Parts: sequence; C-alpha cells; structure tokens
Amino acid sequence: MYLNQFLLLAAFLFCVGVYGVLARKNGVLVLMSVELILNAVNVNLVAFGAFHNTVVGQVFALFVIAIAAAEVGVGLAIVLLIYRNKQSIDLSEVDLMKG
Amino acid sequence: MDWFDSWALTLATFLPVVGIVVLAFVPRAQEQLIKTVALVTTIVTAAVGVGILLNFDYGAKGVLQFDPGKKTWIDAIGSNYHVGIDGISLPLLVLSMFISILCVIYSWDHFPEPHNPKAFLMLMLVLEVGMNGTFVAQDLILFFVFFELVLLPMYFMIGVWGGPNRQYASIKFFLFTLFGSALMILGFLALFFKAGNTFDIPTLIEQAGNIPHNTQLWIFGGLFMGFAIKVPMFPFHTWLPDAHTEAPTVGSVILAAVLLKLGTYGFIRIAIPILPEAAITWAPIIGGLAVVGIIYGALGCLAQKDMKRLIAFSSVAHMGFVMLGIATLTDFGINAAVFGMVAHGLITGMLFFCAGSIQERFGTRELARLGGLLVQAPKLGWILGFCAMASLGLPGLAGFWGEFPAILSAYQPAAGLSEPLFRFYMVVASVGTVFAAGYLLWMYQRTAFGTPKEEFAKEHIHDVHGPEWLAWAPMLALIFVLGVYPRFLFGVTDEAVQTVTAAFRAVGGP
Amino acid sequence: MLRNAFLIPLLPVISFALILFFGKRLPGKGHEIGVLFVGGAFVLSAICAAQWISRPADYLPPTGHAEAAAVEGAHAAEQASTEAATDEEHPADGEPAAEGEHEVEPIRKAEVREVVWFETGGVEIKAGTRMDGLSVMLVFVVSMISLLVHIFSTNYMHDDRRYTHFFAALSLFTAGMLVMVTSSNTLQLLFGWEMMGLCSFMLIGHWWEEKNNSDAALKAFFTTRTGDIGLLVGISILFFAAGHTFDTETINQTALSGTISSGVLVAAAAALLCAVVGKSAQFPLHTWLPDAMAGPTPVSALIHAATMVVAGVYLIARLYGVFWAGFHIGDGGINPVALIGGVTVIIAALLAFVQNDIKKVLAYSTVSQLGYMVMALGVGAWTAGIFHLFTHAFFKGLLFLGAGSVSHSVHSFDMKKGMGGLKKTMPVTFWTFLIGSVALAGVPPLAGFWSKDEILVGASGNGYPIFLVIGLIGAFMTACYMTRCVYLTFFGEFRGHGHPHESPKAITGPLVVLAGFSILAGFLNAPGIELFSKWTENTTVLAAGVAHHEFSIGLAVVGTLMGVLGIATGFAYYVRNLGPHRLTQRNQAALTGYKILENKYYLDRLYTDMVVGGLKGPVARATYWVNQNIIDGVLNGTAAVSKAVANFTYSVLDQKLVDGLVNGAGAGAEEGGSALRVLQTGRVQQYAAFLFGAVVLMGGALVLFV
Amino acid sequence: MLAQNVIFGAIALAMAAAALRVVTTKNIVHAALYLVVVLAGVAALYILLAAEFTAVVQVLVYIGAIVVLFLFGIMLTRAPIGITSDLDNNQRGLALVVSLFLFGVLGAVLNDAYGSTKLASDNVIQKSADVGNSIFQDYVIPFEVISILLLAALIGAVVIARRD
Repeated sequence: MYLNQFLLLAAFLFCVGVYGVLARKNGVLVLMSVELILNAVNVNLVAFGAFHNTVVGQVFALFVIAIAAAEVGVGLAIVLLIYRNKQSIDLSEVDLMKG
Repeated sequence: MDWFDSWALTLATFLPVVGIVVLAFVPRAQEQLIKTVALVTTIVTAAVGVGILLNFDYGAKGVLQFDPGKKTWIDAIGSNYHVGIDGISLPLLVLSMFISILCVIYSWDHFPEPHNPKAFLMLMLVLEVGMNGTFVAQDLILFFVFFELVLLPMYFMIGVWGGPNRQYASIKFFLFTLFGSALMILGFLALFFKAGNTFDIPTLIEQAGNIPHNTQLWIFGGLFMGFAIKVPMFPFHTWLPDAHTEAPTVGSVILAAVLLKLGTYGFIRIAIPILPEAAITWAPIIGGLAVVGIIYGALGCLAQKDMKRLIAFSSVAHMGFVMLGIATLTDFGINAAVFGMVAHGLITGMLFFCAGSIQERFGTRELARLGGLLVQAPKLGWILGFCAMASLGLPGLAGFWGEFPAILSAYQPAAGLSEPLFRFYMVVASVGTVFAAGYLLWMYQRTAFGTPKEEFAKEHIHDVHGPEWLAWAPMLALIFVLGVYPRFLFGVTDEAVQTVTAAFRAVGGP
Repeated sequence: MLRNAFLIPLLPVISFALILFFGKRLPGKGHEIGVLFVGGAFVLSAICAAQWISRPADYLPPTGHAEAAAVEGAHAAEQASTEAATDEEHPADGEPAAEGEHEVEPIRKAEVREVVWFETGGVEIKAGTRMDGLSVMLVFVVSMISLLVHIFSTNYMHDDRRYTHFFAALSLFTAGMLVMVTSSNTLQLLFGWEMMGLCSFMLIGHWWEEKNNSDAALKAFFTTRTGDIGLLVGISILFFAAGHTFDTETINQTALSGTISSGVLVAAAAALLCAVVGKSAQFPLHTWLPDAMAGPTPVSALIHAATMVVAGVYLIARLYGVFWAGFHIGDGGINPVALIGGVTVIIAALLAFVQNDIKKVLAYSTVSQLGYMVMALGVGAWTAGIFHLFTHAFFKGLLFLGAGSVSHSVHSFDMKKGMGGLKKTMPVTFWTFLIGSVALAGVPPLAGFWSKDEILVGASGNGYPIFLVIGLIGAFMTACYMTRCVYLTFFGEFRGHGHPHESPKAITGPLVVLAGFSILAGFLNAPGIELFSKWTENTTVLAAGVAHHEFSIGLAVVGTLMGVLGIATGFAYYVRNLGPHRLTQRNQAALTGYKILENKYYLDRLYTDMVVGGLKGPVARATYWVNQNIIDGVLNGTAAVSKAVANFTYSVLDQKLVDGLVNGAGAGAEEGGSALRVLQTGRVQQYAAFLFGAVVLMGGALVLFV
Repeated sequence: MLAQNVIFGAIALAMAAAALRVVTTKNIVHAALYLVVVLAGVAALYILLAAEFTAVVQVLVYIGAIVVLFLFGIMLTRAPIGITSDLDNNQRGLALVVSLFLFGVLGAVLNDAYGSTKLASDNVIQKSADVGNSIFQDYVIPFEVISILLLAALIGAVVIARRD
C-alpha cells in the first residue's frame, strides 16, 4: 500500500467538507461538513502514525475525536439557540457581522 | 553581592509588576491605600536603582554590567532574555525610575478627570516596566517588546485622562509610533537573518560588519524610521504636539522625560554601533533633519498660543540638538546627546509640570489670557523662569551641556563625514539657540511678567504646595547640580560612548 | 590669595543663594548679606592686587614666534619657568627687530590653578582661575564698583517692591563678571558671560509689571544672545584649532604661532567679534543699551562701568592672540575691530546730543567710550585699551550713580523738564558729577585724559591716522555733550517739581570714593610712572609683539585742546548763548522762512543740531533715524517676518501639509474601507470562502513557483 | 497485498460517493445517514492501518454518539424532513471552485512529496496497550486538559441551549 492513497482520500474528504461548509446554509449540515474535515485529518494522523511506526498518530486522532464530540455538542447548542431566536437555522440570514 | 549582580536589573524591571498585581486586588474605593502601594512600589524600584548606582563598577563603564548572561527565552527564534547596562543606559534607567516616583507624588492630590487613581497608577507602573526594560534590554526582541509595551499605557492615559481632543491625539500617537515600529521590527528581522541568526545586541555589534553595504543602508533606514518617529525628528514630529497638548500633566511629563529618549537611545544603543557603515552614510541626513528640526521647532513655538503646545514644539527643537550630537558620530557629540537626553528629560518634564500646575490654577493654558504669575504665585513664577532659563541652554544649568557640546562637536564630525556640511549645521544650530531664547522668554514674559488679566485679578491663586515641592525640588536640584558639575554625567557616559564610537572608528577612521 | 582666587567669584555666588533663600527674613531684607559678601570679595581682590604688584617680575616667557614652546602652551611653559634662566640663552632671533624698540623684559608670572571639571571624548576639560595682570585689574575694579553700587542701592532702592531680589540679582551679576575675568578657559568664560546675560535680563526687567521694562529686558537678552552665536561658534572653532582645549593661554599661543590656518583664524576672530559687538553694544547692535535704562539706576551703573558691556572688551583683550593673528592687527591696515570701534565712537557720540534723558546721554556716552576701547584694541594699543577700560569704569560708574542721586532727589530723569539748578541744592553730587564729566571729557590731569591720550598715541604710532582723527573728533564731541548734560542738570533754574535735597551718605559716599579714583587713577600709567602697563603685561601681549609708544607731548596737547574746545563750545552755546544761535536763525529764516523757530521744542532740537556744527545736525538725526527705523526696524522686521514665517510654517506647512499627509493617509484608509465594505456582508460562510480561496491561491503560488 | 488494495479501493469509492452525497443531498436526514457511511469507512481505514482501538472508538463515538446528536439536532430544529431544495446557499459556484482548487493544490503537493512512498508492510502491530500507555504517560497532561475541555463543553452546551 502506498501512503499516498490514504492521504489523497483524506484530501478529497477534506475538500468535500470545505465545499459543504461553504455551500450549505443549514446549520446542522455545516456541522456535518465540519465532521468530514475532522475525519479527513484523523485519517491523515493515523496514516502517518502507521508510516512512522508510532502510536502518537492514534493518540492524537483520539484526542481529535474527543474534541470533535465537544465541538458538536457546543455547535448544536448554538444552532439551537439561533433557531430559537430566529425560528430558522438558515445561516444566510445570520449576518450580525455585516459592516 | 553576586546575587544582586545577577538579579538587580530583572528586579528593577519587574518590581512594578508586583505593584500592579497588588493594586489589582485593592478595591477601587481605597484610594489612599492605592496611592501608597504605587508610591512604595516606585520607591522600592528606585531603591534597587540606587543599589545599582552604588554597585556599578565605575572602573569599567564601557562594558555591560549586571549581566547575568543569556537565558533562553523564545528558543524557536533564538531570542534570549539578556539584560545589562553600561554607562549610557545607567543614567537613563535611573532617570526613568526617578521620574516615576515624582509623577506618583505629583498626582497624589490631583488626578485628572475621570479620576480613577487605581487604573491611572496601574498604567503608570506598566509604563515604568516598559521604560526600565527598554533601557536594560540587550536583545532586540526583548527591546522591541518593552519598546512597544510603553505604547499601550500611554495610549490609554491620553485617551482616557486627556483633554478635549484626546481621542484624535491618542490615535495619532499610537498609529504614528506603531508605523515606525513596524519598520523597525523589519529592520530587526533583517539583522537577524543577515547577521548570523541572533537577536543578541552585543553579538550583533561584533558580527554585523559582514552585511553588505547596501543591505546595511536599508536596514538602517528601517531602524531610522522606528527611532526617528519616537524621537521625534522633523518631519515625523506632528504627533508630538497633539499628544502633549491632550495628555494629562503626568503623561506629558513621562512622555517628554523618558519616552522620547527611547528613540535616541535606540540610535545610540542599536542603530549606530551595529551598523556603523550605514551610520556614516545616513549621518548627514540625520544631521540635516536635526538642524531643520531645531529651527522648525523654534518657529513652531513662536506661533503657538497654547503653553503646553509651545513646550511640545520646543521638544522638537531640543531633540534636534540631541540628534545633531548623535549625527556627528563623535565622542563629544554622543556624550552631549546623552547629556541632552537627561537634561531635556528633567527640564522639559519640569516645564510640563509647571504648565500643568498653571492650568490647574487658572483653568487655561492660553498665553493671551495669562499674565502676572509672578504677582499671584511668585514661587511658581520663579520656578517657571528657572526652567525656561535652563531650557534655553543657560550655562550653569543642565540644558547647556546638551546644547553647547553638540554644537561644538558639529565643527569636527567623525572621519568620513563632510566637514563643511556639519559646520554649516553648527552655525544653524547656534542660530537655534537664539530662537530658543526667543520663544521661551516670550512665553515667560506673557505668563509671568506684567499684571494679572482682569478675569483672574480677583481670584486667589495658591502658590506651590506640598506635593509639588516634593516632586519638583529633586528635579530642580538636579538641573542645577548637573549644570554646575557635569562630570556626574559625563564621567559615567564617556567611556561607554567611546566603546560605541570605537565600533565606528574601526570603519570610518583614517 | 592669587592661588585661591576662586574665592572671589564664589563669595557673591554664596551671597546670591543666601539672599534668595534667607534675605526676606533678615532685618535689612538681605542687603547686609550682599554688602558683606561683596565687600569680602573686594577685600580679597585688593589683597590679590597687592600680591600681584609685589610679585617679582622674573618670568621670561617664550617669545611669540618661537616655534615649539608656543604650541605646548602655557602649562609646559610655566612648569619650565623655574628654569627661566635658561631661556636667556635662547637665541632671540625669533623676534623681528623691525617691531621696534620692544625687547623682551621679564614680567610677572600668571598664577594658574585648575581642576578637572569633566571628561568628554577622552579629553579633560578643566576649570580654574588664571590670575594675571588683566584679571587682577578687572577683579579689583569689578568688586570695588559692585561694592559701591551695593552700598548705593541700600538707600536708593529702599522702598522697592522687590528689594531683596534686587540684591540677589546684583550679587549674581557681580559673580558672573568675576567668574568671567578669573577664568582660565573659554568655556568658563562663556559661563560668566551668560550669567551676566541672565542677570541683565532680571535687572533690566526688574519692574516687570510694566510691559516697556520687560520688553527692554527681552531686547537686551536677545541682542546679546544674537551676538553669542558668534561666541559659541568661535569657541568651538578655537577648541579644535588649538588642539582640543579651551585654555585661553594655549589658544593665544597657538594662534600666534601660526600653526592654525589663516582661514580658520579669521573665521574664529570674526565669530568672536560678533559676540563682542553684541555684548559691548558696538555698532550695529548697540540699540539695546539705551533701552536697558529701563532698569534701576544702580544696575545701569554696574552694567556700564564694570560688568556686562565691558565683557566684550575683555574678551578681545583676553583672546588677543586670535584677533591679532586673525585680523593682522600688527600690519597697520584697516581691520574690522578698529573699524567697528571707530564707527561706534562717532555714531554713539552723535546720538548723545539728541537725548533729554540724562541716563540715555550717559548710555550713548558709554557706547562711544566702548568704541574707543575696541578701537584701541583694534589698532594694536592693547595696554591703552584696557587702561581706558580701567579709568572709564571709575568715572562712568560715578556719572551713573550721580545721575541716580539726582533722580533720587527730583524723581525724574528728564534733564529738560525735571532738573536744572541743582548745583546749590546738591553740592556733593554736583562736584562729583562734575569731576566725572571732566574726566570723561579728557581734561588733564584727570583719569580720562591719560587713557584717551594713550589710545591716540597708539593709533598714530601704529600707523592708523584715520583712527587718530576719529579719536580726536570723538574727544571733542564727548566734551561737548557732557558740558550740555552738566549744564542742563545743575545750572540754570530748577524746572522740576518738589524740593530737591542732597542725598544721604549711603549715596554720596560712593560718589566721593569714585570721584577720588577718577582723579587719581590716570596717574598709574602717566609717562614716567607707567606702572599699569608693567602690571598688566601678559605673555600673549609679549608674544604678539604689541608695540609700545612713547608719550607724545604734541598729541597730548592736541587731545587736550579738543577736549577743552568741546567744553568751550558747549559752554559758549549753553551758558553764553553765543555763535550758532544767530547763524541758525539766519539760515532758517533765509532759506525756508519758516516760523518754526517760535516752537521752542523744535528750536531746542535744532540748536542741538547746530552745536555739533552745521551739517552735522542732519547727520545726527539721520543716524538716529537709522537707529530707530532701520536697525531697530530690521530687528522688528526680522521678528515680524519670522513670526509671519512661523505662522506660515505652522498653519500651512505643519497643520496643512505635513499633518495633511498624515490625516490623508487616514482618509485614504477610510475611502478604501468603504469601497471594501461592499464585500463585508456579515455572512461568515462568504468570509470562509474568501479565506479558503486566498489560502488556495497562496498555496498554489507556493507550489508553482517555489 | 492485493487484497488490501482491493478492499481499500472499495472502501474509498464508497466513502467518496457517500461524502459527496452528504454535501449535495436535498434530504437532511439522508445527509446524516450518508455521514454514517463515511464515518464507518474511516473506521474501516483505521483497521486497514492496524489501528483497531481507534477504529472502535470511531464507531462508538462518531456513529454511536455524534450522529445521534445530529439527528436530535435535526428534529429539535424542526428541519424539513424530506426533500427540500432549500439547503444550499447562493455561493455554491464559488464553493465548488474553491474546493476544487484546494484539492488540486493538495493533490499536487502530496503527489510531489509522497508520490512513491510505500507503507512498510511489515509494520509492527500497534497494540492497544501501547496506545493506552502513551496516553497516560506521555500525554497525560493534554489528556487532562481535554477532560476539562469536555466538561466545559458540556456545561457550555447546557448554558447555551438552556431555555430561560
């Protein structure tokens, strides 16, 4: 097996995730796309771990998973809050930062 | 005292931090306690300063002392915690501590609106950290951090406690200086990459000679911008009058007494010894701007209606003398510059104190509305006259030793510089002394002589009071003592200055 | 005492500090301190003078053109002085015989004491005293005049608003002059010089409540300070030219040794001359001096007799080597020093005729006399110049104090409106004033005659006939206007108000003492005695080879005649109403037919013009006009122009251009900001898209190009 | 070797397709389900890389917890269950261009750097025990920090979402 096959797949997942983050306007879907990105990173970590013959890659992947869980928790809470305030989770309508 | 040798400078720099922490826990309402804590902090810091003065090895003023060696600080960029002082930094460090105490004393009973002594004094202590740190830093990044550290408290001092136009002034001050700093840090980075991946100043002084001449010129240009704005030299001075006019009295005093010195100190400590070749090329330009500043500042003064603004413009002129001394790149000149820095710190600081007190008493600084100060508050009037005389460079008072030797040294600048050009500068600078007499005495005539204007004639103006005496007496005494016996200062700086110019003589000497 | 001469300036300094801090609490409001300490200084100076006179004249200095010793300067030479005997073996070939009958005689060795003041650039700068004949003489004169002025002031200033401060400033003023004359180097000299500038500012503006007075104080300070540009530059040039030293002796010897290039030397001398012109009120910077009369009269006496204005003359005398070599004074051509002196003599004397204020007459007279001194130094008559300084101090001090005494009594300075006929009511003042006037007029055997005569001898002997003529004309005019002054003040009818009375002892005492000196001082250097020139000779003068000339009886007679003629003219005109009156009337009537003659005030001025003789009148008026309009006008114009320039610089350049650029940068940022505002939709995802887009672009660039 | 490559190919294809569907599907619930496929694929990749502990955690945490959380989120926000055309915003084109370019750059870089690097086939198998040791010895402080982070996230989520 080539190292690159994992890396390229991860890159693909990452780009798809980026597309999702940029193009989706439903808050939950954006969060899902973020999960894609995180998983792409995890694949990278584990692949490099295997390549360098060390467990550190896995350890970090585990940390990332833990953080992802936290992120999703907080993220969904925010989405809920937005929904409650605006009766919508359409991110296009969330433009409080408009200059 | 080995312990003291290695810790003195760190203590001197960071003791105010302790004060800040303590202040943070004192409730805002307990003003007396807050003031006491601040005063004690500055006094203890100054006590360390006195310890340094006593333990300073006066037989080796040219070498770095109290240097505990490099301690790794930011390993990734090779920046170390490296402090040390020599004969040039010592007087400035002591000056900075000294002024800090006096400022705390002066503000004892008159904090400017919106009052809040806690925040004010905390900012003042932060300022002291930055000032002391700048004078002891021997590492470019460390220097930079301290150099920038003073910006913030001063910004808030002007922006919060300042006059009516404070927001414009504080922003202008901040942006102008920051702009210079940006170019300066570029210069530092260039030095790092071109001269052996180090930020250590003594090492750089040894190694920077290898940088190609053209590159040196550019790097010096960056440093020049950073320091020249801080000085401030013509034509980068326009932030100064605004900042001074709007700043609270104590802010003006610190600004004039110490902050401006950071720029000139940077020239002497960093730009010139590290890049002597570039310094030679740049010196005529610096000298030219300096004398333009002398005349220009004086003309600016003559057109002023506001007392504080006038004094601010006079700073431009005085720093012109300092820069002229530096531009000659000679022992005489740089000695004069260091002396000029200290003298200007004391004298202009005092002038700002006076202006502040006058404003407090009369509620205005407008020259046209003042008059007859000698009638209503004779002691204040005398003190103002004393400072005006000192400021115009009367022999026997400190200002003279910053002015005359600078003029003297311009007659024979360092080898490699154009003598006719600098002699021309010398004559222009001498004309500047007459101008100085002009605007200062004119100001004095307008404020102190004559009889009080009608609107104030009936008011009771109280003369100099306790905290003012406490804060001023040491400064007045120093102005006089240094004026009569300049050896106190020349004796300390001379050797260190010779090491600075030695790095230079190796390049430009015959 | 010569070694401890530093005590002399120190005493008045202490006095200043004591008066300032404790004066108000003392019963005498501080005058006792001033009198005591300045008196102490006087006693010490007297001891100094005595020691100097009794000092054996056994020092043989190296001659001026001797090569090596000169460069090494005074110190080396003095250390070698114990072996002075060996100098006699020194071949005297360096001294050109052409210089005349002058041969090297032993003189008194100067007493130098120095300490290291500070070091800069590895050069030790020393402070110290240098007591030679010149300094001793001046120390004596200064402390004496100052003491008398102090005593005089205790009564004269008695009810003054700031009695204590007045004495403090008076002491400091004295100290400034003493510091200057005792100093061994130019830097310390500058100290004293500026101290006096400060004190003159304080004292001229003593009654600062009135704007006129503070204006006068400012004018004095500015004018002298303008001259000081020259002093700063000159000292700087000489510091380097003489090999990194401020030492006056070394500077003189180096200048005379010819090792300094002539260009540098001329520049230095010209720069110093500027300072002299400013401080000693020489043409064209003399305008401050009459205005300085705004100060109290004792101050005027001090300024005019012993301090301040004399400082410029002293500077030339002290650094004579520089002037001598820089302007080639010995060669007999017209040089700037003599020229300025000569012009001042005439112009100031003319002005003295048109004044009604007694102090202004005396002020212009001082300017004129200073012109004499400068001219004397310029024509190479060094001894004559400082001898005139010496004698002038006594009688000018006397005249000013006398004027003070008069005004104390009549409360006015206007000779025409406030005085007249005081001869009977103020006999002591009258007689002493008369003695002073006669001395000033140069009537033998009073002091002024001897010194003026010596100047004339010097001018003719050194080949400056034109300055001889100027000197004679000046002598005539001086005698004439002093006659007018004395007549207006003391003769005729009293024209003022109130009842004039003789002044108390504190005022008349000093007058009597000074009158005594005015009579006797001249004999010190009378032919056959010539003690003064022996006492004051110093190494510089010897090295320069200043020529001495024998007393000439013919010249003395001519000089005396001019003085007497002046007095006679004045007497004839004022007292006897002779001569020119009718001439004037006829001329005016014939030529213009005006009835202006009925206008008494106008007539007065016209007569005054006629006294100086026909066409001289318009000249004097023109001079006064030039004085008031052109010179003063240039000063005022310069101020106005610089103010205009300043306003322009400030309001246009600074506020609009430079500041405008800065603000423009801000405005530019704002414009750009509003342009970019369109992009700022507030939608985070769009930002993210831009962010990633930018990252991709940069990353791509990195991949492609690196 | 071949078998591994074949399996990898299959998983990769499935994952790629599922990932694309996650960001393109018009049914929000379907998106969540496609996400499950991707996550499972990632777990399978872990196993291929002999990281079975991580694979198990992936399944437990992601599929077991996070996806369920998503589904709750969908329900709580009353998202339209069923097909809607309103899930994308109006910058799809921009997003597409950006992500394609991103992939291009990444691919170029990876190809350049690791074009022919092989994973060693005789990998010593990383035992789960090693992972545990590493976490609790070398990385114990980050571990604790993450614990606190989780706690904070928990509290934060409650505070934010609380109805008051």
